[in-house]
Amino acid sequence: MPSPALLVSVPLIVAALLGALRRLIPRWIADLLAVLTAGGNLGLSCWWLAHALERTEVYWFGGWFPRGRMALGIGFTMDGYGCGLAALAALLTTLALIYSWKHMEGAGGHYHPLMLVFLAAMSGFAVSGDLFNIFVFFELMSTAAFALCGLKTREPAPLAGAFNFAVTNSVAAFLMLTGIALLYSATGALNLAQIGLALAGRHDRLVLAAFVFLTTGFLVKAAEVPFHFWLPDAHAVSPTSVCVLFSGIMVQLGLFGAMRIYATVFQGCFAGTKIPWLFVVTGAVTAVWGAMMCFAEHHLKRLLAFSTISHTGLMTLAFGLWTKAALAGLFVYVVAHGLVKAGLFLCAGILLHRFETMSEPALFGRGRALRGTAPLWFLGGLGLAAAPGFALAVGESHVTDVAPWAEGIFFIAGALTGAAVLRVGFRVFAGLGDAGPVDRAARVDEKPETTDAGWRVNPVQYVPAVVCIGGCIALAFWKGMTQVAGSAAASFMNFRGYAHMVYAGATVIPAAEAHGWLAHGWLAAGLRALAAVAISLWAVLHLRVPRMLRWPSHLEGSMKPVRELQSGHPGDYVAWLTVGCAVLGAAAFWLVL
Amino acid sequence: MTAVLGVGLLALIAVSALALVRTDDVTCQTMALSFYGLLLALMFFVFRAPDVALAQITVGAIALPLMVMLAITRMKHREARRRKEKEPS
Amino acid sequence: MKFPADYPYFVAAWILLCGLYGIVRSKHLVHMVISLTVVQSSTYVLLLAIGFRRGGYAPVFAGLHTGARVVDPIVQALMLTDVVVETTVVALLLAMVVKAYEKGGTTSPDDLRFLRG
Amino acid sequence: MKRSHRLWLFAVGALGMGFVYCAGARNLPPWGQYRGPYGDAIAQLAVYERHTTDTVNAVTYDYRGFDTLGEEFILFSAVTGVMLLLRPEKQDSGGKRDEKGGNPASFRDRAALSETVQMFTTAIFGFAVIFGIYMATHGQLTPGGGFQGGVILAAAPMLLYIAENTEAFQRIVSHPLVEFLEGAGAAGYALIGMAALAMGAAFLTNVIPLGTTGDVFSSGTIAAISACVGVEVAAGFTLIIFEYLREILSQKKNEEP
Repeated sequence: MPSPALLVSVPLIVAALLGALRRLIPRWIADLLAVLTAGGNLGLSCWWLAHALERTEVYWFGGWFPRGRMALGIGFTMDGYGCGLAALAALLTTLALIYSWKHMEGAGGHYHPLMLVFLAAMSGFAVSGDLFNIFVFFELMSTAAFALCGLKTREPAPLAGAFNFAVTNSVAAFLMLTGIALLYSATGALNLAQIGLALAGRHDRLVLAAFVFLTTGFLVKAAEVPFHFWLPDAHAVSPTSVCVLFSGIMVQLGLFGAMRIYATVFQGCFAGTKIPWLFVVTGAVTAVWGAMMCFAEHHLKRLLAFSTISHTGLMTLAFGLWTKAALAGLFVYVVAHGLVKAGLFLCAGILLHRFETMSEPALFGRGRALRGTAPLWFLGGLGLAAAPGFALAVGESHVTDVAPWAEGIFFIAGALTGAAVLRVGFRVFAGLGDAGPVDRAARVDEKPETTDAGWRVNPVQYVPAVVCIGGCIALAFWKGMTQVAGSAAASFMNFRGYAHMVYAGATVIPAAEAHGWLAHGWLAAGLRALAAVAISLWAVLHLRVPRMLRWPSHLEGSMKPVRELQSGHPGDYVAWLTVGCAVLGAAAFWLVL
Repeated sequence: MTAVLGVGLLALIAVSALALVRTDDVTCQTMALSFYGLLLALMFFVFRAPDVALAQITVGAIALPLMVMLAITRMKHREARRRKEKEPS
Repeated sequence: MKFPADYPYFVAAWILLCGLYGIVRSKHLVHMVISLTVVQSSTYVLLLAIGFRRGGYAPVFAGLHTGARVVDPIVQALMLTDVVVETTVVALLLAMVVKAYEKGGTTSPDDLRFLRG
Repeated sequence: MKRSHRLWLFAVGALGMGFVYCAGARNLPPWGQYRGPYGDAIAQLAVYERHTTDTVNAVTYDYRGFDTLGEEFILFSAVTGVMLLLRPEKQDSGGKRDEKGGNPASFRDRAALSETVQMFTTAIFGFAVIFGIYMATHGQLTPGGGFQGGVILAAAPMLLYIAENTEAFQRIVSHPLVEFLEGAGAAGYALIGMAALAMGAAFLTNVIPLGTTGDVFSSGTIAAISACVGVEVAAGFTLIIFEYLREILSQKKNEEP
């Protein structure tokens, strides 16, 4: 049995050695080593995922097994959900590293160590079973992410974006630590299972305050309204390969942190209360808000960033439903969304590489030459709309099976984000209609990541995008996916099983059924895809329809007062963060006390 | 004894935290930060945390203000150079 | 003198709000970074307060018999990590500030708003 | 958003947040009445099982050593980030060019300090080095440890800078070895953990025989890990200081005739 410690230690060791010897190691060896390490992580986490379908195990670092009911050391809990997300993180890192083969020549050999540290942090975060250890990996993830975000130091915009990102996320981390301290004082434990057992049934003000601070911390990472302001700033300026990881997995891991804490620590406290509805409402608001902002954007990376906010909102909604089917659907949705979003960012990266701009009006009609990228981009747009044939639709159908009313939110978010991407596709790759409005955000300048940009696209750069989009389609037709998701969700929700695993070393997982496609999903998915195509064409060809019917282009151009909130000032973001935390606290107190 | 010292120190820390964020001049603030770091270290000693106190003295009272000073120096230095380049000589 | 029951927790809350207030009112990026360290220091006060035991010794058994009442060593280990996190975040943020000044020519968060809308 | 609007918005949020915080804290055990079992158990076990007298270090480097591994890499990635952000501009175009901070050419400041101060500071340099090493290796016995010792070691070259022995300062801090040590220290920690794996035990299990409690070599891997951390922290902070000073140093050198 391979040791789970390798998931974290191998990337860290390779990162440290690459950093120590960066002057001596030629670039291609660094590339190769990094890709191999990330690939190794992928293999290892897939092995553990397969294992977790039958048995979930716990791994104690330093051999410090619990004495009686007390955990002495730190444990990794290798359950399906965590291993699945670790596998997704490793897959996306591998693809991002392949995409950036020979890129970032100016980074002086610091790029690979940071990427590998980032990977190790994400893997550890996904499977850790210790509250403070989760905080450590949260910080490790953040530190590597801050540095990677400010990689392009030649313009001031990336530095401003990285600064906003760092300030808001650091505040979030300190709020989390406050919550951890409160829980430690209440229970005298840091192990999740032990805290959960000690708190069971208790829902006083102390537990509520800890819940509010911890959840705020994680929701900042998950970019929920009103904690989301940092995300577009950070995405618009990061290198493409880093965007893939930010949007594809890091934000979702933030949500997963909130889920993990809820499933282990707070599930027993809040059973029978309406606390999960906090997540449903937050998620629904975020999904709609993000979708509207996404459609109003004309900077490609910012547009994709807002679609990430919208889709993470949908995921939060699914989490708040808190049933096995919804969590299984969520699992499929996270994986599928990660792949599609990564594919779209990689296509945007190819556009950036070729034309050295990310502005939709500036790119108008210029994409005709890129025959390979266009179909990928359009498929990605349909994928975001969760069209039939994409795994997102499978996940969505499992969620709406539980809550049919959520179909409306999924429809708005999917149709608008898909339409925004398709609109860009029609304008850039087909040169349809006019160039679209020029707004301030679209004028943010961006330099490509390589020195030979502008004239040549390395064929290797297409491979990851093809794998991503193709993978998302293939997943939709693989019935085993829903089985994996079902089993992962069942064991994730089962706190008793989790605690048994922690104290007894392992738990046997009952096999889940494979559901595959749910029939009603086809209809909704088809309607959504049609709506996305219709809205995008409507927006692109708005001059040819009567003035009365031009509402998609109004949505595209007239969000001014709302967009002003996205002010680029870290002080504003922290003020919103405080307000969000207060609202969350007020709602939690009101629901429980 | 510990209680008196602790209550007093905490009050002092609470006051200086506010003073620290109300100081607008950055150079003054660096000095205040150093003082604030020392206060925290003192509190760690009083509350029986010598390990953390040592770390806090080395980091909070020395390394952090040093880094801030270095950053400010570097910015001033860059400004001086920029001004010199602008001057027609 | 008795130990007032909730006093250090309220001080920690106060320091947290002070730090956030500093970030929100900041007109200088370095000022903002220092305010962030104030936010961080609130977690020190909280952790230290919850691990403290009346009449307890420091958890160092160099000159102590092994059965002695000591304060909690766990929170102190957590605080050590916290100290390191603080330094590293500050180092990274200051590097961003310096570079942003060199590229954008400003240290005011009001003028460093290249990303809007 | 206008500044006044922002402050009002914050005031509303802070009121709510402070209320949640204080309401929660009211339910905490009263100050000074620690009751958690975790810390007490560790305080008892560490002396017997790990032969350490400073239990905080036993927690930091053994019971919760995996946290500290993460923490060391937080430092590692922050140092890498600082080097990345503050790297000299020329390097942006051609990555393969060597970016060393220049040879430590001989130069001296004209307005020198008094010789007494210089002598004194140089003497403290020696003490700082010795004290740093002592602290990094005796963490398991007395307060201190790799991290604290490392910071003191990193402060030693700064003393040279203050003593205006800029040449020696630059020779130390711009040496490629510093960068190597920083990575090697971080990797060393993880490799000590891997050694246990190779022997069939769990990651970061102690594999070095324990000595007599109270002795420097009493506690197995704790001392080794502490030393690795010390090396990494010292090198890391030195690198950060050098990156901030690089520009000023190179300019000083150019101004010298």
